[in-house]
Amino acid sequence: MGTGLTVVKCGGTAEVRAEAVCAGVARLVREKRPVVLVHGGSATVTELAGRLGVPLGELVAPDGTVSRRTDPATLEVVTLALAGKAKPALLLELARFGVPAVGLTGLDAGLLRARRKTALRTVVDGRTVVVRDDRSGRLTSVATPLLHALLAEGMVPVLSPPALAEDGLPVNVNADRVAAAVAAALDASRLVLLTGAPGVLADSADPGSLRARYQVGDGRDPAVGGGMTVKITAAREALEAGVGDVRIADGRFTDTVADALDGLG
Amino acid sequence: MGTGLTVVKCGGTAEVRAEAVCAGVARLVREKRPVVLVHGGSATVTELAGRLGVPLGELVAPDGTVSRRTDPATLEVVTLALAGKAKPALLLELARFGVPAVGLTGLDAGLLRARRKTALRTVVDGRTVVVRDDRSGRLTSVATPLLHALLAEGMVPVLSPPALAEDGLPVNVNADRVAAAVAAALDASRLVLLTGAPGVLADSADPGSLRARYQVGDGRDPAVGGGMTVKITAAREALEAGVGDVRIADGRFTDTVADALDGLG
Amino acid sequence: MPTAETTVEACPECEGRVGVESEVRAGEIVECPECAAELEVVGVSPLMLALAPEADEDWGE
Amino acid sequence: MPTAETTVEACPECEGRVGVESEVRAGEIVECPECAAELEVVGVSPLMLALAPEADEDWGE
Ligand SMILES: [Zn+2]
Ligand SMILES: [Zn+2]
Repeated sequence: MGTGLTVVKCGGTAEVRAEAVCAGVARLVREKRPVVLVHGGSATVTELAGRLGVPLGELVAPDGTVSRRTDPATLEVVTLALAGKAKPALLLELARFGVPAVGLTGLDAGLLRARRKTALRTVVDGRTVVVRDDRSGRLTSVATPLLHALLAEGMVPVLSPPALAEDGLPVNVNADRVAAAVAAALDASRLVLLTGAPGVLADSADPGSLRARYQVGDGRDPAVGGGMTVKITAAREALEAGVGDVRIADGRFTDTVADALDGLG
Repeated sequence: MGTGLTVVKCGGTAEVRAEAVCAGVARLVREKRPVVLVHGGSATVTELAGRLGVPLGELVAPDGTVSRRTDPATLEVVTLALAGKAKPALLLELARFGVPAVGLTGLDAGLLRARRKTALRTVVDGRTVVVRDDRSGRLTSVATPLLHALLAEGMVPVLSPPALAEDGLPVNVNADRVAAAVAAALDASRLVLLTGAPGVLADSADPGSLRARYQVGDGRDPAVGGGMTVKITAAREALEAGVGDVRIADGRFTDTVADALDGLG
Repeated sequence: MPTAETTVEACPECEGRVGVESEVRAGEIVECPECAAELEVVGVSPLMLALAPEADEDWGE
Repeated sequence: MPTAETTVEACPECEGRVGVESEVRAGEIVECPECAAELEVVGVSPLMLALAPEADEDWGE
């Protein structure tokens, strides 16, 4: 059965239509369906880093996986961008739709705990090097009391990284996997991962290669790349945790967002 | 009688010791006394404005009152600084003390509503000029359901500006008066306004002129100036609303903070 | 009589004559010499006057 | 045999000889040619090797 709860993740790319997402959330709220909204904000991070003169780097793992280099200066920008800009913008948009929304990060009431990645490997000039000061982490737990209390009031938690690491300082975590972990922890009925691309792509450079039904297997799918790999991983984690309905949907259009949020059985 | 609730405002000046404030809050929490923490962050605003190259201006009212010019660029910096930097720093410090704290602004669940000051007067080169695009406002209401829900869970709301204006956009509001209004709305037993100065001063340039007991009268006291004027106003508002115990205390020292938060009858 | 550097416009409150210096700026508050109404310069070229908005209390942060 | 540009240090796992180029940087991962252990260059002058930390999965944002 499940709780009737929907967890929605809207991406950090500029393309995802915040207005469509908020309209969809508002509709669920009007129907008295509980919702948690999880968000990233990579476009805001990039913009703010530029204005603050903080260079953004990447880590290229030996297997080719590219991730954001989160040195302490970047973590500060990430926190400013998510908590101080992307989240207030979403709260304003939700307020316009009459949704009582509450902005949260993993630092609130122990919500998101993570293990800091204390030794990352990156390839520089063909050499593999260990990076020890990165402030990115892997989610280890979701504390549910605050989320339950807000949902009981009919409010919509609006949640983003950072999370709290064992050393008492923040770490960035992947927002898709936050959404999956929250859906699992709250026994959600549905997880919707909105992207700036049309559904699950086999080739992210070719939107025509959309696969209508993606079978979540037990290994990484080499035909799925880029940010979509993370979404597939997050989707698998949620499915394995018992979330019955996991959707990866195009967040760029009002109707695809509405479809993805609609018709919960 | 009252609710046993303490509302603490810690100032935005760099001098107020966040660690002492959080230690005091933690003690109240251990004693199962409910607490709301309200904060500003003017030092953080100034620092971030400098890094972003946003010039900070002032408005000088015809009566000589000086206030921050909050043009739209400054409001963005204020929101970034409060929600994205000062608040996460307080949440981390409270987490170190084991306090389950939840960061909020007036944009969460309609918490703080304000009337935007649509026509401010400022004196420029001896001429009085109307400023119409300022995004500062005067608090008009505090919504209590979210605060009650968090307090019922034993959590500490950590609240700051901005507030939501009638036009659906944020406005900056004075954090001391937010604290007073929250204390009034929640029927608090005590309001503690912490400053970067020793108690209520008659002359802010002369800490020796401390008056141990300040009688709140019915007019503005010409002997009290600067940021202290606002604190006196806020204190008066809280007293008039029935908050029995209002203190303006030195936030720079662990013991004065502890004293101010201690011994609720 | 207004000097050469002064423009005259009718007071929107009493229709009295209000003289305004040529270097006046938009948004500036002037007082009507006849009815003492506070007037805002809402346009400078041509000069336009309107009743000034109520002074809004402000306390700073 | 190591060339002139190579420094040799004992492998902390098998005590075998590990040759490292002189332009090696701190943090770099090298492999022991004898036991295939992954070793981290924890110091360059003098050269110091330690067992490399486990590779930490990373998924980016
Ligand atoms: Zn007149
Ligand atoms: Zn070896």
